[in-house]
Amino acid sequence: MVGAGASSLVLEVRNLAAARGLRLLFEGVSFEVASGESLELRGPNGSGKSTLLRILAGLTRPQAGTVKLVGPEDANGLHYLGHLDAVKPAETAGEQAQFWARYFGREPAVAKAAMKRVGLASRGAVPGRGLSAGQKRRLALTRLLIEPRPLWLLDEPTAALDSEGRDLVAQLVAEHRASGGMVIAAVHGDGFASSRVLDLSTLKAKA
Amino acid sequence: MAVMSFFANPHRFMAASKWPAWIFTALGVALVAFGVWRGLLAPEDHQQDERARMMFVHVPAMWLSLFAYAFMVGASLISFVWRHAIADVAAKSAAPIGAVFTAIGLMTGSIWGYTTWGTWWEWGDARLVSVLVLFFIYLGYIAVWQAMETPQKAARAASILCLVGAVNIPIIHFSVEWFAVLHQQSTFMTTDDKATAEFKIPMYISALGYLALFGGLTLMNMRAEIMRTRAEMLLQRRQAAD
Amino acid sequence: MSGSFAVFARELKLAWSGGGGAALPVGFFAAAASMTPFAVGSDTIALQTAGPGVIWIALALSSLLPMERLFQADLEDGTLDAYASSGVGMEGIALAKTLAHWIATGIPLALVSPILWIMLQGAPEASGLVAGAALVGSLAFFFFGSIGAALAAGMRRGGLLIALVTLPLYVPTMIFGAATLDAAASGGDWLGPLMLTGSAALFGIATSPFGAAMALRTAID
Amino acid sequence: MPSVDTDYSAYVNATYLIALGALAAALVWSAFRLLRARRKLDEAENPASDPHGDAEP
Repeated sequence: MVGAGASSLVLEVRNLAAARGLRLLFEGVSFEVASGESLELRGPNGSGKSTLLRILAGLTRPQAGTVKLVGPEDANGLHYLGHLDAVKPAETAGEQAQFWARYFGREPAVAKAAMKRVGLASRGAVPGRGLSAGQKRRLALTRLLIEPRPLWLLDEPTAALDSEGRDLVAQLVAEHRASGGMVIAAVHGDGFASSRVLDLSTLKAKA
Repeated sequence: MAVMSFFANPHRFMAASKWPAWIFTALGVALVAFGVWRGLLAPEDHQQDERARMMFVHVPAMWLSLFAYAFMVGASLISFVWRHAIADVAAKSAAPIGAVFTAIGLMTGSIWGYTTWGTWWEWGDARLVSVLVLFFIYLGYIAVWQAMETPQKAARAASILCLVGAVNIPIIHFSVEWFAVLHQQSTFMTTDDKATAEFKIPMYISALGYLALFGGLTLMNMRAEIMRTRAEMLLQRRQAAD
Repeated sequence: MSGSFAVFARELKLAWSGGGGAALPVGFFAAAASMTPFAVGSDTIALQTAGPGVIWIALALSSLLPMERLFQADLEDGTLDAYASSGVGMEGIALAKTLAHWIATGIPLALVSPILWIMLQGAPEASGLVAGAALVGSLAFFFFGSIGAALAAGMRRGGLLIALVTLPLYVPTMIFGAATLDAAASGGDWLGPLMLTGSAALFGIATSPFGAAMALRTAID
Repeated sequence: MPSVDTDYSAYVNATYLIALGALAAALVWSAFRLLRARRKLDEAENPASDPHGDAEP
């Protein structure tokens, strides 16, 4: 699934600090994630899990610290799946998958396969506003499959999903790790098999 | 240096800026007072047209409106490149002072225009009109600071607007000048050449007074801004701790 | 680059279908211009002098109208996060979105302008020039407006702020555009002002995407 | 064009009034803001008046 050179990839994070407005969320956060590993971010709401993911995705600027993806693959090989599913109400589910295929310069067939893999094959003609929260989340998951990228950043990926959906996410993560990919996910409740945990509540921002 | 750590201990700047703020302000008041005395009260020693007296207040204001914006552009560049919080505070504090100078320049220019061309507003005068557009850019800049939630986002958006404005000011000036030519309106505003030498010296002094006032008031606003942000930070931290 | 082209195609489709496409801005443009006779008086001379200017003011304001939604929708549903984290340059995305919205809304505005020109007692033979100038002018208005739109995307009610921030940037285009119509009405040299309007538009296209991209990164932060 | 010898002192005085008034207003406004900020900071830094720090700023 993932590019051949992905096996020797490492994400290096060095004493990261982040703030929301004027309040420091966390500081001195350092860790490394290598190919095949997955890291679960845990902690109560507001402890900065989403902010940390957004920093790793390059969306939010940290107060301090560095994030480096070391390896042969080009630097920004990542997918970020936030709380929002980036689903357009006016476009149909099939059109949106096709859009992302064109966006990443992939064949339309890849989009169709991804729709089938997430269980939306029969929902292609349904417009975005007609999809349930779970279906929107599955549509967002197709982006991970359409364009293979080593680093997955998932913000509560199983939110709004039924048990079958949660199994799907677990499977996708397992396959991704098996092929040398890396996953960092903010989770509540059960996480993924044999993955490390970073509990942000223990790193309470020092006063 | 990250925004957080600056507001956490801004002591170095606060200590350094304590006296200069008052000194500049006092110096500014003194020099402006001299300018007023020289311009208004000095005995009319020769057949110089009375209207030239307005130059002591109008010309320095126009200079300062541009100087203040240049200061803000410099601060925005530093904030944008080195992301130093002090630069954002400087730009945010200078904006209202710059806007006041621009307003003074426009109002006194309009009165001067009435006594010279008989109209309260001369669209043919490229300098006056482009300063009017500059005034709107000032208002937009100040509005952006109010509109954003967090200080960091507001700072970034404001510095972008300031730099975009700076790129457009020369273009606006050129197009207004071209507009004046097209509409064949009188475009002269001969403040400099008409003012004789012994007028220029006091005018420069009065301009220095404006500059000192700009420095003093901006520093005062910066100190106020830092104190208020630090207070909010301490309050938030204490609420978080409870 | 494939990313920006895909976004361009998607925006064009969405701008055209969703939200009635150009109907609202064109309606506003016509309504604003038609207010002139009530304000200036309906005799031909008054309308001919005020006409060109009013058409350009109305064109600027109706170009400003759709700006608020240019980036807001994508920011709110997470699409902007997906674009920004995918490594495709935000400059290309801003250019693609602005161009698509210009085609969907700017061109209809330009096509309607001759009708308003004739309604305001403008010389019918100058209609082609009026449409051409409006085409170039709306291009400048859209691109300068995109910076304001990107700045306002990160705010709660950014609409009015877009106008305050963007209108100073419209001054050059306004001057040259209205001058083009003046020349057209008085039969003078309209090529000069038209070229200047074109230069304003090209300047807008060349610089605005960078300003908008910086502002978008701030809005996403 | 108003003729040269009419008395402009009223206009000259008006420009000075506007300039000095605006500068004075800016000075007072800055000083007042500084005062309010200092009071807010003092209260935030040492909330002696209320041990649990829950007083409104």
